[in-house]
Amino acid sequence: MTGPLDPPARALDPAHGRHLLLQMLRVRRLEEKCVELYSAAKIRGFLHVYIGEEAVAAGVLETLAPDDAVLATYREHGHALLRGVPAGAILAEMYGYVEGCCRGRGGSMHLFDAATRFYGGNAIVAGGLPLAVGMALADKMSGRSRATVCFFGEGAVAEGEFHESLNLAALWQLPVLFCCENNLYAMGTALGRSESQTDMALKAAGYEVAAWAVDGMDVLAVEDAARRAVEAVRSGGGPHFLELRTYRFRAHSMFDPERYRDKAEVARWLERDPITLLRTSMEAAGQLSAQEWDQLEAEADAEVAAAVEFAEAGTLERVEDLTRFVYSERGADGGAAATGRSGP
Amino acid sequence: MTGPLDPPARALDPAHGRHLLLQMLRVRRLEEKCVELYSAAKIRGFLHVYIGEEAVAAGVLETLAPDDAVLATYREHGHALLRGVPAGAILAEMYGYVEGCCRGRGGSMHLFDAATRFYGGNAIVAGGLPLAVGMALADKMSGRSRATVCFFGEGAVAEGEFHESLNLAALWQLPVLFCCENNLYAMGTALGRSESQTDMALKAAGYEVAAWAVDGMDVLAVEDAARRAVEAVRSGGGPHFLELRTYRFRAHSMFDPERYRDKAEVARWLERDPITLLRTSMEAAGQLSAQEWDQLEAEADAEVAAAVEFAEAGTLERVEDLTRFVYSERGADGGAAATGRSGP
Amino acid sequence: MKSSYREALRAGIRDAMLRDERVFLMGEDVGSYGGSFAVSLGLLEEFGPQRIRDTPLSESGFVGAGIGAALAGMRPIVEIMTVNFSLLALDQIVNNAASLLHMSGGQFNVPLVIRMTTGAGRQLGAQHSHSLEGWFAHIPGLRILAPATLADARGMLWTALQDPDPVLIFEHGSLYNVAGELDDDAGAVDIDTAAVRRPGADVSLITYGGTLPPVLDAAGQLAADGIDAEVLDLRTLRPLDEAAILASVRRTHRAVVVDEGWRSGSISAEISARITENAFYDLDAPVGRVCSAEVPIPYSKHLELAALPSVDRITAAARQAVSAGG
Amino acid sequence: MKSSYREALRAGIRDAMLRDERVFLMGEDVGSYGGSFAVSLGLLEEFGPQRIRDTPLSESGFVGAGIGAALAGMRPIVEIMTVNFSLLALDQIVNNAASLLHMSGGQFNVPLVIRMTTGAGRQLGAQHSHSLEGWFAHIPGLRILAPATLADARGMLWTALQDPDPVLIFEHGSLYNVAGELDDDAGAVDIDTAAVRRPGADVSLITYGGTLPPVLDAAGQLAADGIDAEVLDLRTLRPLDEAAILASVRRTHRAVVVDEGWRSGSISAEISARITENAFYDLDAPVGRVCSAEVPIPYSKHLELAALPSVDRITAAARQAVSAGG
Ligand SMILES: Cc1ncc(C[n+]2csc(CCOP(=O)(O)OP(=O)(O)O)c2C)c(N)n1
Ligand SMILES: Cc1ncc(C[n+]2csc(CCOP(=O)(O)OP(=O)(O)O)c2C)c(N)n1
Ligand SMILES: [Mg+2]
Ligand SMILES: [Mg+2]
Repeated sequence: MTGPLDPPARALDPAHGRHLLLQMLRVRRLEEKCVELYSAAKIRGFLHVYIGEEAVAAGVLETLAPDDAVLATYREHGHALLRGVPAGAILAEMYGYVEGCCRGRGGSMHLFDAATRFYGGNAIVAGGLPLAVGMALADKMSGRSRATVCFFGEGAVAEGEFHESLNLAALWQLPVLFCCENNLYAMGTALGRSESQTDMALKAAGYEVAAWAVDGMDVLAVEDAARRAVEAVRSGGGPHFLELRTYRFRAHSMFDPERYRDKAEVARWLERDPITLLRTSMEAAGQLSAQEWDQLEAEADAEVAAAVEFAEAGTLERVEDLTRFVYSERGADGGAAATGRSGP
Repeated sequence: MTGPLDPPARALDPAHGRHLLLQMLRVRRLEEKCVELYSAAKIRGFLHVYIGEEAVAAGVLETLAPDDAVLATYREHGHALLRGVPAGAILAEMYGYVEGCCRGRGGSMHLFDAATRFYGGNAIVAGGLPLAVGMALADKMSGRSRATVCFFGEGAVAEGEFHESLNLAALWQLPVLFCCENNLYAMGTALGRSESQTDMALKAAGYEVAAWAVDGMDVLAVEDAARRAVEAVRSGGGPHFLELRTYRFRAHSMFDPERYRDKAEVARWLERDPITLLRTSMEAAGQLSAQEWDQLEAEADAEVAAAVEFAEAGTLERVEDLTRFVYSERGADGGAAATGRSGP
Repeated sequence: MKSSYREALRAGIRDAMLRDERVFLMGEDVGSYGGSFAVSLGLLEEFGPQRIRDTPLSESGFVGAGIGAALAGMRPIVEIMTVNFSLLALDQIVNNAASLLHMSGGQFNVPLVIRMTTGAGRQLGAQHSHSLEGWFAHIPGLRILAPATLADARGMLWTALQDPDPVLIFEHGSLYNVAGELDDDAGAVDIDTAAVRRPGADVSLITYGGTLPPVLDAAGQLAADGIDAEVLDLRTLRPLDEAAILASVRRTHRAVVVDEGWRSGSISAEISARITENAFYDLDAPVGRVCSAEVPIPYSKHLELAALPSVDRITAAARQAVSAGG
Repeated sequence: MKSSYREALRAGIRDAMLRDERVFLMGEDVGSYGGSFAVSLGLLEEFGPQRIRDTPLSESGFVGAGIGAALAGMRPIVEIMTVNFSLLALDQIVNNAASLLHMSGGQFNVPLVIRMTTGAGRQLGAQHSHSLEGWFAHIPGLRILAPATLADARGMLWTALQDPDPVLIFEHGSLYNVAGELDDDAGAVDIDTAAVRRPGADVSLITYGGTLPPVLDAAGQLAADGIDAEVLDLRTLRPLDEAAILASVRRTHRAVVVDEGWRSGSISAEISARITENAFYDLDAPVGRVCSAEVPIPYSKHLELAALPSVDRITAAARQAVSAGG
């Protein structure tokens, strides 16, 4: 059931390679800016950045169609960005402004966007898995062939919700792709201290869910595995599971003093920086000039700069509106919801 | 990891065979009486009987020492009885009398007994598994070599608590024996409609827990597998798991109209009645005379009759004592609990 | 027509399934078993296993799946067999169902209905006798319903399904067999207001769900003694119809709240507090409460009865309110 | 000696570990991470991984394991990282920890302590800002503590560990960094009684935990305006020290209850109801409540602040109580 860490079969189209590089860079730069803004007290609450893991979101999201659905965790800025949520709306959200993608009510851990079918942002570990199962159930019952993709960390695998969700998805053969971002740590807890079975793909296979382990630092491998899985999911092949082997380069959150791992381990993983890996291999193959790289960087930087500008210009929700969105607002006819947008 | 349905290796000692027969008969007769008493409205609430599954409790409990601990479900009269709880105290409990093993506060689904380390009786499916893990943890931390044995149905395997408990037990290598009573149905839900992976032992093996499937209608096979497992558990071999393949001959509870399975299926399983199986094989081998059988029946009947007599003579708790046992009663010195008996 | 509470609930589900193809019922043993309390009996045969969907024992998983299905356009009715098992699904209910609309700044509403049996009184012991609907009423984002009559059993579901937000319906186990007359054209009912089930002038007896029948009995007994009790059926526990509560108390100047939850932190406490806050100077006596004793509900019948609100305890509290103070 | 609330908690844990070898600490990241709020920092080094036991993300599993370990003679301290995740463990807490003693007719008690961080105020958003200690106080069989002072942070744990029954300790996240003087020989404190933190004659401000500091601030401001407020720190939310509450109200004839839970169904409602029931004729004004707005707590700072009890809202409620009625 678990496949090898397959190298992608096809040769790389340079334009596509640059596109993927840009996607990863966009996330990297945005996250670096988030850290900076956090230190400047512009962003508050808990902040979890995705630096080091960009190949996972970039590779997987590349393969989705607009009508697919995406769910992620509290470490989801990158997923939101690459799903199409404007960087400005993401940053404004973290500033707590009404121009944010959730009007400032969600914050870093709760980014949502109906337009791109981005269903969060969930700060309860494993809390999104049952939701993903239900969304896939709705698609299957409605005869729609689209995929629901759910990201979660390897720490979530120990939760009962993981177990119940995988079983339901497999039992009912639902169109859902589970993406386990195995970065080896759940806060300070190393995988081997949280799982008796440390092979996540094998674990998933125990539910009769098709499962593969993928090098999560190789964006091409991720994209390739995800494309095959998403196609299978969409065409009625039932749930699929990808274990994406990656590493977070930074602390768990801004509060984490990182006592639980040593610098040498981090340093070894830094050598497998997914951006550097693709960049150097493309450079070696003559597919990326210095100038092209500079351009990519400039583009990513410009986007972030514009986003900061957008966020800085944000405004606060009126305090009188505090209790809006606890319940849906009804139209003047007392009928359908004016606020919420649940629906196909 | 999952072994064959091993036939017991050793030849049967006739006295031991008769003992096991008696154990199963005691449960059978008690359960039949419970059904009768329920119909006579002497017993109320929910009542779940164990008829057909007696070989499981009889075989497993045979292998335990007094200092081991046992946890079971709402279908636990048989476990309680074979663990050593007097039949009278069991019946009096179901009558709601203070002479009951829980003073009438627990009822059929909540039999407990400190003297025999019988920790219930749990009416929440899978609710006992985490408790068993914790009890085993206490033993391990205290350097005691004893086993905690936890019974649950195959329906419980879908619950998150199953997953979390097996992982914890395996991760910490705890002395716990999980006994999955696979009777193919959870109320009206057939195994194949509740589990994507219907091989329970294989499922357990996915947690790196040593697991075997056993013919749960063959009390000798059960005893043999349990003995090996309990010994391994006690001697530091970590958690073990037995899938005991059995069938419930009666409805799930007294309210179940049994719409979900057909009579032919039940009839096929009745041919594998664990009592009849052992009885006929012993008869065929000349190990059980008609007179000996009659004696066993008489003994079981007499025990039940005495239990009914005991229960009928029961008395009610004083209404003024309604709120006793919400909190422990302190001794006159305000110190240790006068009521509870938690402790090694 | 003649109907039992159970049949009225079933008619409500059937009606919703027929009217809206996005509606489906999901839960443990709702299908081939026929529903653990036989509410969904026969629906599998009529609607098939896709729409009458048996689930494994996975309360958190299938409640969460119901939330997800609602997010993706369905109108799921999730049955949790009894409130006792809802504790396993509380994270999904509180942190997702009740929170998603707000956290998403109004983008994602959750049009989900969760039904469950609640209450004690059938000698099921501590783990199977919870009355937690008042407890659930603490959570913003949820709407909590407690149908006490045949008409409400029949009609609340459809209205709940039209609600864009999550609605929890609590059916008291002692009501399923209650039978009576139901209008042939009974259908959707409002879920915003409390209902005066018996007008009266001397004291307001405020209750809902499983305790409505004993409260009505108590009112009958009180009437025989010349005490004219008004009986207010809350119907919806969140949001509370505060206006109806206060209006009743302003008429009678005395109130007793009756509910089957444990007393401390019960919905009765909230109602008492609101009456005090808003009608303090209208009150001629402190607001009384008749709740369950603070004990895990015991199995034995006499102790269980002693733990639960009874007609006697209700009449005693009413008499005390009437005799007290001004 | 100088101590922070965090250090006081740590000293309490350390002390218990040293005094009783049956005591151990178990929870997510209590060990090599150092505790998510650094409460257990350094304890792994001192006591080793058996007794400072990191768990996988399995709230229901390890809380249940704590119950089991308690049943089998240990004295576990289970840390749930925050109250928000306790919803995943509610079945174990309610149906096992709180019920076993009663269901077993007094045979099996559960000497377990569960600690968790509670509360909002740090812009963590809806799923990380619950204040549910008052909600937990609804459950018979549990004892609920809320240390608000350094002495209580230091001393409640040991007393809780001596309790034969399950005790839940709620530590408000805003208190960890509070620092001050702690007696060198600070140790176990009683967990049965409420404490008057500031005596006063005009109005009783009743609170606990994270809202004690703003309530004391409010009392200071009120004093400047000539209003002499008494501040009662409940300390234990279940069982409530009703005698202390009533005694205070009988002195001041006016009361305002302040807590961070959502208003409807809050512990404040219970306190209000009890005061009305038992001291109705001593009251010169309706009991006031200052609670959180009924909204999943929003991320943005100004909205979060608007949702939570504030010094301004507390003084306003106190003034209203003092100016109202008699
Ligand atoms: C149910 C629950 N328990 C605990 C936490 C606190 N917590 C937040 S993130 C985290 C670690 C999760 O690790 P993993 O799933 O591997 O994701 P990663 O952070 O590595 O991306 C923990 C324990 C939580 N948010 N939810
Ligand atoms: C958490 C929970 N959900 C639902 C129920 C209702 N219920 C009681 S027994 C049962 C079936 C359990 O089946 P299984 O585990 O196979 O045990 P069996 O009854 O077959 O012995 C169900 C659904 C319950 N008691 N607890
Ligand atoms: Mg991780
Ligand atoms: Mg079964």
